[in-house]
Amino acid sequence: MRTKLALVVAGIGVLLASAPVWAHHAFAAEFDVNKPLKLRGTLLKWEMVNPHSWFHLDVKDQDGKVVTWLIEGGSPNQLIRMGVTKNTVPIGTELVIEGYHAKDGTNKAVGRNFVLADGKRLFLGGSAPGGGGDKK
Amino acid sequence: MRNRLVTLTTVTVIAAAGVLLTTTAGTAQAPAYRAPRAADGKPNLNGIWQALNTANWDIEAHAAGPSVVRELGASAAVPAGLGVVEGGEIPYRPEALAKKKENYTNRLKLDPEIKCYLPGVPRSTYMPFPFQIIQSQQHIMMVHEFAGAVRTIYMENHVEAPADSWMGWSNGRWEGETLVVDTKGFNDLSWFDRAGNHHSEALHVIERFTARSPETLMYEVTIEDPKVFTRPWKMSMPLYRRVERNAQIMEFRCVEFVEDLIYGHLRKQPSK
Amino acid sequence: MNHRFRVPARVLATLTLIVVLVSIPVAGQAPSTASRTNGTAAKPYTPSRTPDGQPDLQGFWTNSTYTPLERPKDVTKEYYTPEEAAAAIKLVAERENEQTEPGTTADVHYDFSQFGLDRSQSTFTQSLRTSLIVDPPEGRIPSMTAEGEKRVADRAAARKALGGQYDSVQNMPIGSRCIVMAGAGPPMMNAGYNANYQIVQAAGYVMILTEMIHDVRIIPLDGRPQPPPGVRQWTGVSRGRWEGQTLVVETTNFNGKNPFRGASENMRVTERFTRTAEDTILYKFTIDDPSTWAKPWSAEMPMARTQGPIFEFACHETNYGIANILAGARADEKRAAEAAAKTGSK
Amino acid sequence: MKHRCLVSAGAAIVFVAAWPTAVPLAGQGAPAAGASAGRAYTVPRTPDGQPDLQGFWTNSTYTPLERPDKVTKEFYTPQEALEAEKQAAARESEQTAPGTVADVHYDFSQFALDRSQAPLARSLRTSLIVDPPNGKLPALTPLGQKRAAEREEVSKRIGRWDSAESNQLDDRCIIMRGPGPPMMDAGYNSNYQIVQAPGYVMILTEMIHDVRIIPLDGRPQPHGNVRQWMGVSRGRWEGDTLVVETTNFNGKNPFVGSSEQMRVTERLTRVSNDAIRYQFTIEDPGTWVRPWSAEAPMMKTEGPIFEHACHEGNYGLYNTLVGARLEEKKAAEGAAKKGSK
Repeated sequence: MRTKLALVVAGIGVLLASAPVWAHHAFAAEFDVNKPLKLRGTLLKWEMVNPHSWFHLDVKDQDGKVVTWLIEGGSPNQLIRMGVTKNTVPIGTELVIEGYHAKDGTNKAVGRNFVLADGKRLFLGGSAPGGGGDKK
Repeated sequence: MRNRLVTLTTVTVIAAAGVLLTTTAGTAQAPAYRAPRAADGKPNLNGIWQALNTANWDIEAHAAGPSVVRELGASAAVPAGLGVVEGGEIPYRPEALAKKKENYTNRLKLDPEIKCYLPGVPRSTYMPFPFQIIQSQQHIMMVHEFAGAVRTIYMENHVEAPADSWMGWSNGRWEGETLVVDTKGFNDLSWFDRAGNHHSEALHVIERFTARSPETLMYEVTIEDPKVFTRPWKMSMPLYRRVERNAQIMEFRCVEFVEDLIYGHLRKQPSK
Repeated sequence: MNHRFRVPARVLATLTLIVVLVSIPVAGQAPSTASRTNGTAAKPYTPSRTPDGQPDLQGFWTNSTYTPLERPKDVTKEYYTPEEAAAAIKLVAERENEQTEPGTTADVHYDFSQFGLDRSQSTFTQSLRTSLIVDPPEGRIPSMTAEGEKRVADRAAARKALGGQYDSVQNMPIGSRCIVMAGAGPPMMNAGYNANYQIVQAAGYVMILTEMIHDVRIIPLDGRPQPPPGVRQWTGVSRGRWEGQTLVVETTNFNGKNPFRGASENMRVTERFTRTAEDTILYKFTIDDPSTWAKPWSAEMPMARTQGPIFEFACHETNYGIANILAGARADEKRAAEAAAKTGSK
Repeated sequence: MKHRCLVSAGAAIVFVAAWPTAVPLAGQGAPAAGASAGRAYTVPRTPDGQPDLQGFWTNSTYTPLERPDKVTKEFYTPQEALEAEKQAAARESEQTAPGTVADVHYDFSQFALDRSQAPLARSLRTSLIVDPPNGKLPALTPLGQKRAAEREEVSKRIGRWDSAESNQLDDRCIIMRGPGPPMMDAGYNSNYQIVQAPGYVMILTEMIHDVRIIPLDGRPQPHGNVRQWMGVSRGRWEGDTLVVETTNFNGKNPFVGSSEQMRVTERLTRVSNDAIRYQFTIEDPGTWVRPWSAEAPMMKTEGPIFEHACHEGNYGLYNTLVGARLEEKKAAEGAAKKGSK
């Protein structure tokens, strides 16, 4: 999904979000911006851990050999509040990952985008299978 | 000291000759202690508690032994302990016992406590650190000093663990004077002690906290993990209230203390 | 987790919907009382009591907000009108949801919204204020004393002397190292996501659990003194007391290794928690640090009721990112060295 | 600790004078040599009603564990006992010839460390062992022999000064003969302090401040994993006799060749104001073909028991190892010079 950069509305003034102190590290130091990749595979396990969750994905490489990749995602905590559990995404689910390869050359990547076989984006906020917006 | 001979005045003894005053084996069953009530009428377990045994070294009976770090000498040597496992031994499956022995051999590398990882349950209760019980009707918090580990005991609307975690997912209820805590949803990464006793993610822990006197709780734990043990087994120990004035849980944020241990080898080497 | 992430238009639409319809539930805009904002002078809210008689603050709360700590340069007034506030939130939410360009470093990140981590997808507090800071009136952190400036400079120099950010874990931000994050404070600042708290009260104590990183503040109410200065902690040492319906918490004994906006280890933070509505706690804090700021300064932000659970945020245990980054950096250096050796081969 | 010592003539006189007054211990069936056949002794009681064993005691004795080959009877006559004691004391105080290894030691007697200068727990017995009747250790089982051979082989292979660990336990200040159990004469400082409290008997052994806290509440022995240098003791009173069972030894301090399975049963009975009859039985089927027993008197002595912080001041061990390394270096250099290509 690509959309243009949002127009900055002058006048009301740019309400700079109180740059919430992001506890993060520059992912670009961990993953290589010059090595984008696209992986299709089946989910071996979703490690619902912090600070970032990790998807273990079995991917067939060119000559058909299955390699396990580790794909970094976000903290699962808010999803849990939205009803996601460890059973929400069944083992063996077909996933397509767009992301960037790890700098240290191992089978690791950051998952820019997680897409299910039917093209639906995984978890997307309210659309999390079993999830539902801000569960009241 | 000069050698004044002390004349032994014979003590006229009233007790009939030959009466032995050995105390009866084991303490007679003291009448069950009834703790003061919390505001909501339940037993009040609020307070700062700590175990005073060697369970964190080895929950089974063990002899004293040398430290794994030579330079620490006696300061980190292992004290002996009579063990807290009821019946003496943990009923491991054969392959699980083999893994335990391997854990023990490599304990300096493998024990999660060394890396300041969350201790898991029930180890968090008998670490050599205090923990505080903050008891309200809906939630009972167990706040541990080691690594800031914390447990929320949900006393109402119990649900299954949404995901695996180090400290597990605890649902609690009252059985008379006893707080019963049922915990599942563990990952398989914590240990029960420094001796390599381990479990799988199928671990199911049932803890019982019962006040036995104003300053002590009785803590009994049943461990179930069919993947690792042939049958459920129990451990039990008293917990002692920290009564010094202004006692409080201090900060032991140990991540900072182990970073060099874990990441030091990845430090940029000064260019020669 | 950097700031850029991608959200499809659909969520954006729902967001604007919420903002317009729902009247801003909370705003302390009337300088005096913290009454509700929808104009009608509602009966002042009196919180229920815990079994041991304390005003009841228990439950799950969030301080997630779009309101910045300091008033933006081009904004002069203290309060937006509701419309302005809504527009401002929409603007920031849009910027937060802005599409990142593939091939740009901003794109090298998972998409927050897929994990419900952008603020719009969870409860966030709304206020008409144009900054969290209420005093000084300009809504900005006051200028520093000379000593404060010097300390900031010294710290920067010390930081620089350590070398590059990825030379060693100790050079990386304290949050990435999973030592402590903004949420714990004190003062308790919004952490961007997972900005949630659980408050439990027992006789003589108020406990506040901060989700990131399972930091627990156990605040005794028995009037005990602060510990001696030798005791230094990342989150200081807190002492609490009730003043009517307001919980007042004094915190000192900071270790100075996580300075709040340049503060010294002698900073004293005074926080005030007042339950102003069934689903709102008004949180105020005052920073007292004469060696850094000539005058104390204060800020205020609502905390909105949200729903649990607070799931375990075991950060350090699986902080694979640190090792990956450091390994990556070493790999880069090795490649660079090899390349240099090849070109500069004698 | 060197046993040879130099004794000046003066000390000998004191020795004779002390003999007649001491109340030699009356063995249970033995002729009560010199003991006045007075009224039977009734043991005083501690405030909580236990027979009172409290006070300072010594088991210092010239009586050997095993009966000397040339002696056949179980008891000396008083004169024979006196003669045997004089000979033992004379041997103990034999002049060491200058220039001999034996002479390289301080003179025990100048530090009153020879037995004759401290109260002696005298007995007419010709050996501490009472059963087997021949006063000798019973035969070893095949397993016992195998273990003895293994220990012998190890001690041959490893030089005493190769490392601290290859040294004797007493030179390493880990443990000496005093505490046992069974509690044996330590050569010098063979002193004990007994203190009793409700449900407990405590025995402090001077060398090396080893304390045995013996619970009397009938609790069981701990799990077999619990192994201790002094084992784990459990006590009970049988009439006026304290019976102490000890198991859970760690096997690293074998008693005349015992294994870690050894069970020691000690019996302490106060037989007079200044004497305790101390008997012990050793059961170790993995070592000896049958249990065996011994009896060693304990005589009242004076305190205090001063701190014996052995390890803390063990400069000797350190110096010895330094010396050994130096000698090896010199020897190696010597050989290198000689064998230089």
